[in-house]
Amino acid sequence: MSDALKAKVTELFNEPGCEKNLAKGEKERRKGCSKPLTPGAAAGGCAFDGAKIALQPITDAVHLVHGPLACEGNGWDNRHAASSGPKLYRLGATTDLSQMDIVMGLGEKRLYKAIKDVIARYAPPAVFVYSTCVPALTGDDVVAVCAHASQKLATPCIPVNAPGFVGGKNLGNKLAGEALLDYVIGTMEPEISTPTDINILGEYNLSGELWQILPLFRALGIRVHACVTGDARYREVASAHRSRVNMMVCSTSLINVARKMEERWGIPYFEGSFYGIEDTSAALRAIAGMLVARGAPADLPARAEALIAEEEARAWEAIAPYRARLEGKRVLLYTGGVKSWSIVSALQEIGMVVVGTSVRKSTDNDKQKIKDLMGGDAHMVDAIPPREMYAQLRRGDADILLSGGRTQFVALKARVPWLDINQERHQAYAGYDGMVALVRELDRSLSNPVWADVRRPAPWEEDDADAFLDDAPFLTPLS
Amino acid sequence: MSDALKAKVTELFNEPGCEKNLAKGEKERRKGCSKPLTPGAAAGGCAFDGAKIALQPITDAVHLVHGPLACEGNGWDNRHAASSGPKLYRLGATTDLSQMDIVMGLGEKRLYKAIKDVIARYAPPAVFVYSTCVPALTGDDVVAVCAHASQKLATPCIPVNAPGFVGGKNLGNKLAGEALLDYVIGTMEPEISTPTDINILGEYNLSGELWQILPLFRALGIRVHACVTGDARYREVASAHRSRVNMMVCSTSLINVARKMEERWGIPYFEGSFYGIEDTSAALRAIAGMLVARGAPADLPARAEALIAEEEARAWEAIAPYRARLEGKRVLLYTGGVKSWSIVSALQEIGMVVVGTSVRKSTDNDKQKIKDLMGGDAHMVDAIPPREMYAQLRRGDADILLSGGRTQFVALKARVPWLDINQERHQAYAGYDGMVALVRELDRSLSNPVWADVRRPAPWEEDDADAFLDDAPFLTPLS
Amino acid sequence: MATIVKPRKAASVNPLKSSTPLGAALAYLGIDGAVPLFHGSQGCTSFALVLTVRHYKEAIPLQTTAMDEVATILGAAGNLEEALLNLQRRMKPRFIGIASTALVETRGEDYAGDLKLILQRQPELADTRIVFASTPDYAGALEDGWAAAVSAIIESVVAPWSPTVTSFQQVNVLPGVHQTPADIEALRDLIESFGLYPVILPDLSGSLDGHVAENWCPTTQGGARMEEVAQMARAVHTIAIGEHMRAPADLLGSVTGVPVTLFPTLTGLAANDRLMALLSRLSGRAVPGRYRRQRSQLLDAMLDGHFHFGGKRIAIAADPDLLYGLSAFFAGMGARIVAAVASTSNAPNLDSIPADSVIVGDLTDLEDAVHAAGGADLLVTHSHGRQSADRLGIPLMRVGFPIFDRLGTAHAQTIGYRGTRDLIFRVANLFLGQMHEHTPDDFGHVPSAHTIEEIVHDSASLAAH
Amino acid sequence: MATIVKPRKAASVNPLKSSTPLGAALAYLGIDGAVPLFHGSQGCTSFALVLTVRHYKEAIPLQTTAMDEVATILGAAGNLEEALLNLQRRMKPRFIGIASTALVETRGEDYAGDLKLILQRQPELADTRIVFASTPDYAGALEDGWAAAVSAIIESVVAPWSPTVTSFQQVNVLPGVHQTPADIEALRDLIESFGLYPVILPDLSGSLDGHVAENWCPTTQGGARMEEVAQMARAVHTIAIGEHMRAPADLLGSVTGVPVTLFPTLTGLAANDRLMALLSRLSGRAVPGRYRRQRSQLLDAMLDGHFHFGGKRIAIAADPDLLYGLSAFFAGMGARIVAAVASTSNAPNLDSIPADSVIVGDLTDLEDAVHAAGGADLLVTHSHGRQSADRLGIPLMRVGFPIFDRLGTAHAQTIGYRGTRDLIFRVANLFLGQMHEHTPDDFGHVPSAHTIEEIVHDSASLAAH
Repeated sequence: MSDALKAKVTELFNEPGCEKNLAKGEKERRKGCSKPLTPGAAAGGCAFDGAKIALQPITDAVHLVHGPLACEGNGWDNRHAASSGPKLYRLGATTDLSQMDIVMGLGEKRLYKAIKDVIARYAPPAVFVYSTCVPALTGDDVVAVCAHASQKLATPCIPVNAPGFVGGKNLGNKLAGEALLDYVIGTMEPEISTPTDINILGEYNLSGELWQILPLFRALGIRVHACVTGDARYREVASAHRSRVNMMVCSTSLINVARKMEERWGIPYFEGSFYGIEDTSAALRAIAGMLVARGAPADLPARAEALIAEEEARAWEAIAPYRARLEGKRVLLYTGGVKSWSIVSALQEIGMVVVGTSVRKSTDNDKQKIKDLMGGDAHMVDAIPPREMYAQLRRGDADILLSGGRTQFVALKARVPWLDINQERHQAYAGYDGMVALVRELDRSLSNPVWADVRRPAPWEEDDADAFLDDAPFLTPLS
Repeated sequence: MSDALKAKVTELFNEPGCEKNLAKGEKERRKGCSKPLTPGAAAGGCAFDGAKIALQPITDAVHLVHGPLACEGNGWDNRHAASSGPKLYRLGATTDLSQMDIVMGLGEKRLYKAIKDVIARYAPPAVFVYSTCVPALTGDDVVAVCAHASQKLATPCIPVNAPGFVGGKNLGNKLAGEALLDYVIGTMEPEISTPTDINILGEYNLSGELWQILPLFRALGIRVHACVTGDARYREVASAHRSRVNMMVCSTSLINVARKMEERWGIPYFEGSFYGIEDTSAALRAIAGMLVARGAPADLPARAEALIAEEEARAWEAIAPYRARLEGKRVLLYTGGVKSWSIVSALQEIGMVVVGTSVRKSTDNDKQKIKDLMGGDAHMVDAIPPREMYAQLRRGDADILLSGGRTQFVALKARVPWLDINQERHQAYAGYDGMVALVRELDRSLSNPVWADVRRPAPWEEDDADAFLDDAPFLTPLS
Repeated sequence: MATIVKPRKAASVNPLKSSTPLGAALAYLGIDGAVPLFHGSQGCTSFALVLTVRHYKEAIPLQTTAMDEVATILGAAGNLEEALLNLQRRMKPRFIGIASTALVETRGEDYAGDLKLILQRQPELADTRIVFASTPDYAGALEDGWAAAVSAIIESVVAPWSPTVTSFQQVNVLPGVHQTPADIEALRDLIESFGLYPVILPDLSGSLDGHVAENWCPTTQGGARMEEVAQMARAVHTIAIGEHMRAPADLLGSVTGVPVTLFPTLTGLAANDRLMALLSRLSGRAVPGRYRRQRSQLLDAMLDGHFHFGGKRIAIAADPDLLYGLSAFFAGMGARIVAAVASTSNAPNLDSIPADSVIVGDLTDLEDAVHAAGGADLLVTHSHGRQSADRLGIPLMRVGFPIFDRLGTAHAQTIGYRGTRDLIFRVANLFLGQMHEHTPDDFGHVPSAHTIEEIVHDSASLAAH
Repeated sequence: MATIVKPRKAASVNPLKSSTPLGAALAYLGIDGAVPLFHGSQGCTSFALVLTVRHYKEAIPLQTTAMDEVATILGAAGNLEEALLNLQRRMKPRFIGIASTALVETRGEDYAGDLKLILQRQPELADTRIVFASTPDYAGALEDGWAAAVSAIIESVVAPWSPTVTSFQQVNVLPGVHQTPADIEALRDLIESFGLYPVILPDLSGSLDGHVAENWCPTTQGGARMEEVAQMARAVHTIAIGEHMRAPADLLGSVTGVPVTLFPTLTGLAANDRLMALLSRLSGRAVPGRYRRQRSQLLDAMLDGHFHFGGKRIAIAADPDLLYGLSAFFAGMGARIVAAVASTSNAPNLDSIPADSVIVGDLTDLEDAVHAAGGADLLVTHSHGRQSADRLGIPLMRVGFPIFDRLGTAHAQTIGYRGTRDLIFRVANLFLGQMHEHTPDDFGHVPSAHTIEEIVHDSASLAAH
């Protein structure tokens, strides 16, 4: 690890904006956020993966991965970060290092040539260059190559120094944020700006969720100048320093960006979420208030309240028909744990029973909220091993599992409904409409007759196979 | 059969324009054209089918079949008569007579209501109403219903009286022509006309063949006012009497229309074909000459010659690369026999050997041309029973069969290439480009390596099964 | 329970039905060495022949008594006799299946009686099994013709039970017109795997499975053999598929005394569980491992596939039994049947189709129903539905008869655990193929925007960093 | 003979390759009770795992030694040992297949030696069969990893021939990475139908065929059993599929003395005729009727299908053996391969691909080649080709790995008479689905028009009749 990278990582582990860090003692903090991985019992993506997740949604840039094939070859084209225009970000570009490149130390040369090639062919406004484990190990100086290329090729080339072996996805997110802070944000001026410009940090427009939110802002006369990085153009991010307020979605991701933007450009930030009706309203209120403090029209909070009232009413009305169908249904909520209380609250509002919610990555604040909501911590669970979760589901401890893709097949093989709330899902669940969509999907999943069918015992599992033969109308003996 | 229909049929059997009739003695002529069918050994469509083929290409009309289900239900949507605009002709509309309708004699009432319904829903410029066997047998007066409907509903309703049992497709074509003569042609004036307006009779724009020809006419400043009936609009056909010349494609089909249009409106006609380079050129020459006689600019024939020279050269140049590949390949030509000599001549031009050509429906004139081309009548064949044709092909008497769909599987099951030249084919073969397309398709079919593959004996058919195992590179024994 | 709606229309536009005699012809084509013969005008045969060839991509032996006007008026027996004799001489069929048409039925003679007299008169025909079914086009559709032909065969071929009949491990199968050759082949394999011997009537799996024989044959090659059909009384059980096979099944039951089980559909998990239980009981054997594995694969397909069915809006038009089976399949996977159109109303279970209403009608009714329902995600019907699908702008899944614009139809299996599994994949992949990248327009509700005062900056200038 | 073109490019844009260790993992997944283990950073495993899950729609047991930077620099043996012990405790696998990655290979330790020491040290691991394959990402692709893993298994598991080995009616099969579980299942059925006993290595048909088991299992369930693999010397013959299996096949041949036949492809009539002849000779039995029928059905499909292939322009990108087999298939049906891209050049038969040239490259090379060729009618590659197909405006036929946007991939069969038949229908139907009604614009050559003098008449007036 280069010294620069080492310093970055240490700095991130001390990130004062991080709620988790704040709760830790000095010594604990120095250990850093990432738990050391257990060989043979690890799961999850690496820092490179996290960095790519955070930056690739910049739609008009080329994202070039410097490393041997697997890093990009096995991983490209795998998410639904949507674009309203450019498609360049969907290219899977890699230096695809060969044995020769590595043995002969040709990595830097190859990288420079690769940058040159993609600029010549695609003429992007910028190239993000991701370092990976092998060039980090062999000591390729990606920062220097990028600096050289930026100058020679008159195109910003941003080094993203987050090789996989330095840690997990979350660290990668933050290292991506550092790259933005070091090389991108503040390097251009916006074409236009308004007194109500805001940035949203850590929202990636998965399945178009940003587009569920933007109309709300537009209705309030708030302009999202840059979403970092969902459906972003390079220039928007580069000129994000002129916005009045930063909203940080999902605290663990880009907290460093929010805090340092405040430090450098005096942009206040707050943390909020667009998952759940209550959270969406809270976020709108917070932004309105902060913008007024930064010079926006004084009627903004009042208009926000009016919109909130209207939208909440509309959402609850849309949800109402499902309530009777969903009431009493038992949910096992198995997310990363971040902000899961906002979903808990929403599920409870429609009468569902949350039988368990994972708090693996929850902050103490999160946990307290869950305790308040659920009347104690009885239902807070940490990691559940797949075999145990399968057993719980198979014996009917829950009617549905809400989780990311990793546990999808635990639920399905246990013949229990599963709703995808991970990054690869195709449904958008943000804002008021997103909550309605979530409820509709819950109902769609729970009411699917396929569950009764797949739980039916096979004829050879029944004591009385003949039972299968007395079941009209499927078997109608004649005469 | 109504007396009117009986009279029509008799008249058609005496059609003085028909080359075949002219060659017959008085007594023979009175017997009519259609041979009586042999029960248990008949094949081919009925008069209704023929009438529908001839009229359905009028694209903006509704074609309504009065009868029980099968006549339309089993037959609609089965041809590739193409439209450059309206799609109404593709509807399959039928009165779908029920037992009740027939027993209670409700056919006429139902028909009137059906006409009313389709006019109300689709607002066509005209409705063609086809009678079929059952209403003909029960005596529904389709003519009267159509007259009544035309008046009441202010939309021309044209009775097409060609029930299946009066004869075959060819008779049906002619009865369709009679319907046009009695109810359509001459009933409207064209919006515009030119001194070089012509009609093409008996061209149905199958697979868009008309569009292979129209550019040639446009290049000569000749305007095809009405194609009867390929890609036609009702009004074009209704005002076809203002054209200067009629070209009749495929003599046996609409000869009555051509002759009677000459009788009524003095429009001269000639018979020609767009299959083959020679025939296409001859047709262009003939039209140019006739149009000049009818007042077209005197330079038309010279321009026609120039175009012919240019197009023939272009076609032969396009065909040239195939000549080496096709030379000496043996063709069995099994068409209806109409004008097959023009294809024979074309195939011979590119060096193919015609080992047989069917003359089932050929005129004496046709036969003479074939004799001239092929040096005698040795290769003229009448109907070949499938079993015999299979044997011929299986033992390799020909390299390829050109025929209509009926013998498709005789060739394929004999593992011999087959080229579709029937009405259901998807390829267009008219004009110069069409001939090039035909040659390209011949080559494509003959050069397909699949033939060698399917003729390969199965392992269990070989005396020496081990032969299969010594055939590198498919079996590479190691070590 | 679905309401049955029969629109009062004088014109059927874009028919859903194929004709009744054509259904009979298809059944006759499932007999070995057969030639079906339409008693009617040549056109009746020609249309049916062309359509069947387009569906199966095979030469089809279908003949006509070639009734012309004179014969129709003077009497048809002569043409029938001549046709039989000509067929016999030209093709040497072992079986001739006659189907009447609207034309001769409207005339209303006693064709069955005629046939009896002809057979008495013509010793040449003695070695050919000749069967007659009354199938006027003006009543019913494909299913009715198929069932009538099967009943006619049972009536005239099956030897009634007598004390001399020794039953053995035989199972009779009466498939419906909606089973493909692949379905039949799968069913035969299944029955055989229990050590039982299937006798299938009709059996398209031998005759219309698309194969290349070593010689030209003017009749069908493969299919049910009459010697076996004659011995159906020897079976321990009869399995019939589809409500339209109830009448033939009843008839067979009464002739032979063999107990009958009718499966309304063999698509779906539950129906096949019941089939397995039945075969297991009949044979006294356990369900073979292969089928246990297939069931488990079906479960997996249901689990993986249900995501793509949930909430989908399906419009189906088909003959009643196919409509029933497919509707139940789609609904069972979580889709909604927003439009259901049956070709005929001659079916007792139309009202158990999982839809609000079932229209007895044509493809225009289907289109209208889709519009009335506010759209659909998928159209499910035969190839003629392509025009409707184009107009509606939704994909078409081709099922039933005719399918003339796709290959391999005979090999598509939709029954059994495996057939159901493949059907799930087929539908899910169809929907997956329609999936698109999200765009801002995907999100409907947009409150009106509030004006923002804009400050214009230098274009693309670099900030002082 | 095709020219092999290797573009000199610094950046691969839109990779065609999946990684070498992933190929090894897929092979290990074809072993019963197995867990594949990547020796590398957690990201290597995570990407491979996600991709494999997306392809198979199954939980995939794939683990990592979770190398962090410190371990990478200080030495990896500790992580490997810890990983093996943890795996053993948590999952109780009967088999662990280790695949190295670029990360640890760049470091360049003696991992095989490390492993030996670990196994000596840790009696806990005695009951688990542990195999190591060197599969750095920077060399080769899927095929190479798969073959390396199979070789590693043969090397460490198969008992060499000795005089005590009694051969019996066993046939070994070494399928390539391009065979689906359905292919393997078909092959097993075929071999068994000759009375021979197949031992298949690896065998995905048991483990990745998409089924629902009765209990949760953290390892693979189903697949090749090591007890049988150990006895491969008992076979009378070994069948290997694809050139990339030549090295493992050679190795197996030299270890066991069992003669080997390598089939470059098992798609197509000729290849399967040869397979039938081989099995017939090995077993001394005639080819069963079922397969004779299937051959005849394939002939029919070739005859009916060739119309839709003739003259079609195909662009294919795939791993070498899949590329070879599919190119030969398309060309054999009369299509033209206008662009062929192979993922790697480690294949001896690239030059026998029926195309003018074969590019070793990525999907961008494929797109460029299609443009250079003046367009194509069909793109044939894995799911990542969807972006290229969109840009080119032509349909995509998904083949190989990964296929993440369709279901049922494991059940798609492309080998054998039947698999070839189904492949023909699939392609033909894809083209049929693209067919459109003719329009005037379909006809290219248009000579320039000559002006005509027009006379305007009353609009729509009726003529005096």
